[in-house]
Amino acid sequence: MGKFAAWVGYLIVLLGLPQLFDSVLAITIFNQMAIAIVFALSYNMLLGQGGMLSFGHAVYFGLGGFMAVHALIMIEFETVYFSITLIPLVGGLIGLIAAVFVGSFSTHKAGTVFAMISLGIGELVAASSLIFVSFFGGEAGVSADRTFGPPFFGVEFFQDVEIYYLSAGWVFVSTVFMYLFTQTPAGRMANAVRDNPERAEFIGYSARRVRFISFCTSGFFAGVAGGLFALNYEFITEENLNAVTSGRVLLMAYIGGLGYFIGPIIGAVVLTLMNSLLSNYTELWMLYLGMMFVLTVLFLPRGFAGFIMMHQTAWLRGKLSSLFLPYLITGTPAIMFGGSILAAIEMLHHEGEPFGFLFLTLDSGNTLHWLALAAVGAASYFACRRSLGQLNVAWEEANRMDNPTEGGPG
Amino acid sequence: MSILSLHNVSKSFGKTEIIRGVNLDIQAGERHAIIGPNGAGKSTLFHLISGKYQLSSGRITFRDQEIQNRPPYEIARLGLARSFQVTNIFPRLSVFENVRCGMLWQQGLGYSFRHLLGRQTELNARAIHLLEEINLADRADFPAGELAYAQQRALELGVAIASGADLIMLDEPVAGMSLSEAEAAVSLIRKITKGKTLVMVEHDMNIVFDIADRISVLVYGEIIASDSPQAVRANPKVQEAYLGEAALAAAGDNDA
Amino acid sequence: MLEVFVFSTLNGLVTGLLLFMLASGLTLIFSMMGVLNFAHASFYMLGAYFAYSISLKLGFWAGLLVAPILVGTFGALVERYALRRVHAHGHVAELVFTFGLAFLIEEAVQFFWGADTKNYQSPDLLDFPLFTLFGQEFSAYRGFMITISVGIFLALYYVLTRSRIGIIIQAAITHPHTVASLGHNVPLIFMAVFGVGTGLAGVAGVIAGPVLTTFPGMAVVLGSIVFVIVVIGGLGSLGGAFVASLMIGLLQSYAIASNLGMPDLLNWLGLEFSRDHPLNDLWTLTLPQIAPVLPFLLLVLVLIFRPTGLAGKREE
Amino acid sequence: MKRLHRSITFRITLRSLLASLVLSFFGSISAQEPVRIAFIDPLSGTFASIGTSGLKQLQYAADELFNSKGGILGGRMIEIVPLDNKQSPTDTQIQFRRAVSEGLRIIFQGNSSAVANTLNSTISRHNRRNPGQEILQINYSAVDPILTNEQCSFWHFRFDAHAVMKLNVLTDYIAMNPEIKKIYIIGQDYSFGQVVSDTSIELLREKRPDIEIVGNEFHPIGQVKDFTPYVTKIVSSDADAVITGNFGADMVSLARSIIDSGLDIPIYTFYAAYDGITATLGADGVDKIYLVHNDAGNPLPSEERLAYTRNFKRLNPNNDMTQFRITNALQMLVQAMEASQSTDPYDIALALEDMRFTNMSGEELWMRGEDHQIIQPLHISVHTDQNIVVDADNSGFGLYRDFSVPGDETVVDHSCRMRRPRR
Repeated sequence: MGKFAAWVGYLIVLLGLPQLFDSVLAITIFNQMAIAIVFALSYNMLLGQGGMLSFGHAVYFGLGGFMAVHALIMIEFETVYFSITLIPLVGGLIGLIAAVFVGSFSTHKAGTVFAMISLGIGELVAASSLIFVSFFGGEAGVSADRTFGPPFFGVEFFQDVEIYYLSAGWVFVSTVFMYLFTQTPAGRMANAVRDNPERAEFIGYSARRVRFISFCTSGFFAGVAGGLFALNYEFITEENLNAVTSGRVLLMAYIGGLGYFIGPIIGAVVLTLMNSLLSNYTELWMLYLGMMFVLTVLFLPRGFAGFIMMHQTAWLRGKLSSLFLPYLITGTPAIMFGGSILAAIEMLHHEGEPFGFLFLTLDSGNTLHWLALAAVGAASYFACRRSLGQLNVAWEEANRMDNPTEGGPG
Repeated sequence: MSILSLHNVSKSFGKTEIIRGVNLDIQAGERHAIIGPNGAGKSTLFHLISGKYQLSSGRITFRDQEIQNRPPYEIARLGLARSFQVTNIFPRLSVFENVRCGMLWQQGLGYSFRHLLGRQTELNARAIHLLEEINLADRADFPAGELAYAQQRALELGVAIASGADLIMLDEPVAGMSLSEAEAAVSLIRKITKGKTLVMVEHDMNIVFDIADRISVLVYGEIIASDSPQAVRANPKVQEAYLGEAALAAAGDNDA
Repeated sequence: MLEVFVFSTLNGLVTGLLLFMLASGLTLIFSMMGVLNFAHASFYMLGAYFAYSISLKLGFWAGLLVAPILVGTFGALVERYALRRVHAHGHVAELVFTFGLAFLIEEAVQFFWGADTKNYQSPDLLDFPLFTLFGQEFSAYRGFMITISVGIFLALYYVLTRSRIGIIIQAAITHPHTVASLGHNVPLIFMAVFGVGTGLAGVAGVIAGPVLTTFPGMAVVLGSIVFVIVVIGGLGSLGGAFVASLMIGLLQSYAIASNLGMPDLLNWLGLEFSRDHPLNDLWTLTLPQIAPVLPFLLLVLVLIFRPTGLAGKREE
Repeated sequence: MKRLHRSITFRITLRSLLASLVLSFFGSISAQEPVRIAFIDPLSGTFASIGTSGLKQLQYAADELFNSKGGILGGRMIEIVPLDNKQSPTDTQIQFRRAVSEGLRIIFQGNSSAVANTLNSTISRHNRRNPGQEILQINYSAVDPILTNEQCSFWHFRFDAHAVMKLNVLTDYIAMNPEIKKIYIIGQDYSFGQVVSDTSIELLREKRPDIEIVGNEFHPIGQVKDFTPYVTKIVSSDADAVITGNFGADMVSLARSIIDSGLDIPIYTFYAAYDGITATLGADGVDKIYLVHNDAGNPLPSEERLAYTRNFKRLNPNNDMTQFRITNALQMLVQAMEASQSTDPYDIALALEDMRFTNMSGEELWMRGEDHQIIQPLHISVHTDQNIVVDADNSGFGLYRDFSVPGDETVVDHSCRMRRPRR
């Protein structure tokens, strides 16, 4: 019943968001999130569930998106006649077809071989997209108009918010299906093959076939995400199938947390926000993104979702509240330390000109500012170091086994 | 009636011939042990039968079907299950998922993505039942990688027999266990292989002579004897090649 | 035609040897640690930028000497304090980490040096044509590049096959556990190899920077090609990497030099398509047009048909 | 779904009604609210330096010419709102919608034709769907001819000459040099590179049928490590000159390789100055790089212009005034606002059409009404360190004007069939 409630909650959040924030910008960001969620979830099917590290997942997203835009054009010129609400399905089918073709030879092995093939395919498709101008439209891409299709119950999709509700529907359905996939024999065997392909073969499953199925399903949903992209932006360009997009989805899934179903959703939301909001406050947001990614890989190998799930034991024991104060004690100086590092970076960047940082105005020409910054940084660093002990103690206390033989999920 | 037959099976790695023309017949329902000194090729033989390695020459039939050089999963689907000398489970899946995965194919679920595992009440009940049999029911929801060694070995067995295969091949099932753990394992093996054919590689002679109906002795890639335990024990060739030192080896060192 | 051939060969050699300098380090690292270092070309870029900054103050030669050491040290630190930590989470985590590192280094380079191209010049000492053939100059600096690359190859070969440390490294590649049990400090060897490997990439950056322009995208341009070489050459095989480097260098050079393309093929086949044909882009494709992506085509083909690469023994 | 939709529409209508009420109320009492202009260009990432430089020039023009002199339209300041698009069409969309949601109605954008094209079609769609809330696109740099031809739009104005116009001048210049008999064309394999190739072949055939095109090469954009193999082909083709539309690192690498190989032939191009390129080419590139552009370059044509540029340099020591057309565009935009006494894009657009304007350099500019393409004098300059008053990249090297064509001679036909909105 808890699961059902979670799904209903998910649906309510999806549909409720535009009620809370309804500026054009907010809707734009929600639309981006919707696309990113489906895309990142599909990526997680490969890497998180199936153990296949891909550097070219944007290929299926992009091809799906391109075909979706072409489908919109066909609707506009009345070559075909169907509701644009089905466009994501067009993208999905193209993603699926592309994945069936590539998967037929790339899923033979996981690991490095798979990763390298995905890289090679990604580069080849990205290069082709600039060469085959008649389909891909060169660097300007192809664009279409979504409003020429037959109205969907009176909605003609003039406004982004209408597209958002459509996307939200697709996101919900896609999420449900991707979740259900993990509960099927094919989905579960994907986990098994990820863990131990050899053993999977000895219980009757071809590791290659299992990977192939995951790969194709993942390609399908990546294509659906591409279709959503086409609907939302009404154009698509080669950047949507090149290495940058492939890298971004890897970042999303990894930062969110690979091993958990909700991980990529978290990652998609966080990265979308960073991409669209942080970039307005600092030109260095890509640097921060890189730092965040590397730090996540180093210190939170299971991503944000893993960090949240770490507290499951304490939560189940009802001791989560006992962690609040220790977190506050260590967290405050930690945040201050991070903040002073960021301030230092920004000061280096804004050489010779004052700039606003949070509620302060900093000037790199002012030695006093540097000294103050160094003092805050050093003080918070030591405060953070010193308080780590009490956090550890509290953590141990909250997670201590009542029964020593009983291990908890780590 | 023989369920598994090897005809002139050979295997070379480069220039080294590891298995040299092995002939072997396993009768349906028997408990057959393969013994031999270190490096005799026992594990290699297992790998050849189960499809992990390709044969250099020869023929293997299982229930009158040729299975040599077919991929492991096809062989497994025919009803030939095996365990591994080094624990070989799905470490991040739960214990329950491990055995349930072992059951999926024979359940006819295949690569389906239309069935929800949660709805397979009968399958899940059987998985729980199997966990009870191997005494892991209380660990059902733990990641398999976090189990204690003996428990992992038990799970290894559980995954092997989960499919309900008729022929079960166990590669040193009690290697590395303490005496009491080994005893428990042996009785477990007895219990879960009831009514099935068992082929096992084992170093511990007490266990071998305890369990096996028939014993084959593999020395330098050749079967030098295949007979009842008493006859093998009495065989001078075997004594010369193997049993003399077996007393030393019996403490349970590992096959290379 | 001959002149094009001769110069294409020379160009291919220069590129190929440069690629090998990167690929050799990457191969060494891969053989030892089993991880493909995605950020390898980023160390190459760091080499160029460090050398650029040093050359402003102390001249090119100081840069050539100091920059690789700096890069190598940085590489060793990355291994010691980051990669070793990630190692516990498996190869995928390592690959992802180096991927993130490559991303971070590119951003950091833009932060410290800016996004525009840097005026990193070759030394005046080598600013003369080595020889002129068919009216085209072959600059002394390119000769210098070849010399350095070949020198490094020979030195590497000597160290790996003749010296004690080389023998330990070779053994550690194939039997890491045995080497550890023999009492060698394998983590230290790892760190050293990572440092040397990245240092080699640094050397490549120092000498390539002036010719191939020093800009923040230089790692991306080369990065995946080096990957391709290591994979095609056979993961972990130094000889394979050498052959593959030259092969890729020459392949690209010849592909650019040739004027062949689909039109010729169609001509030969006696086919003709109008310009309005939907596949017109395909029918007008020429080899020089796709030369830079040929390695990726080769990569995919090799991986499909011979996943161990040209000279590789083991998979994964 | 249907009900949901209706409720949304209702809410939107109500909201916009309220908003317009509020706006008109405050609008009447606060006539001094600033005129806000969005600047959408790369401010982070690989192309950040070019975008940032453009932003500084626009900001400078606004401050120097208007804000410091009491503002426009009777005292309103110009506020530039920078929006970072990372030179990505997708991010441009996001920033476009941010601009819309913040009520910005005028967008400056210049870098990358791909971005300009997608922005153009986005704005057309937006304006069609949201009458009364139209957005105006001030394109100060993207040169894809399509923008003022097949895809021309009432809401788009271009303040730079497009590629064909520039090539027209460039080929005129080449045609004047009788020593050039063989030309090699090389470019990035994308639309601009293709336009450069096709157009120069066509124009040269017209102007100098005796010139032989000995090479017509495309290479993938941003993928080439080493241009030497291409240069080998250029050498063996015996070319007397090279035409290329390359930009960024591809331009620098190509020029460096040509120079390094000892090939002493001129390179005719578009984007081979500033942003580190001039410094990198340095002494090696002297008298070899010729580029066509709309700025007069050295010597600066007027005292006013010189003072304006020097002052910019004083305020931004690490930047150059690379795109004087930004100033032209802002001045003309303001003139249109003043003429129509409005900041509404429709009124501005009408006032801009066929506007004639004399810029700070004393040049005559004409915004052709039929296709919204600026007509202005074009110049060919050479990379040198002789007679450089205002250098580039603080390197002592810069561009020296060698050849100029008055605006009316740069005119080329257009195929624009503009759809004008009715009001």
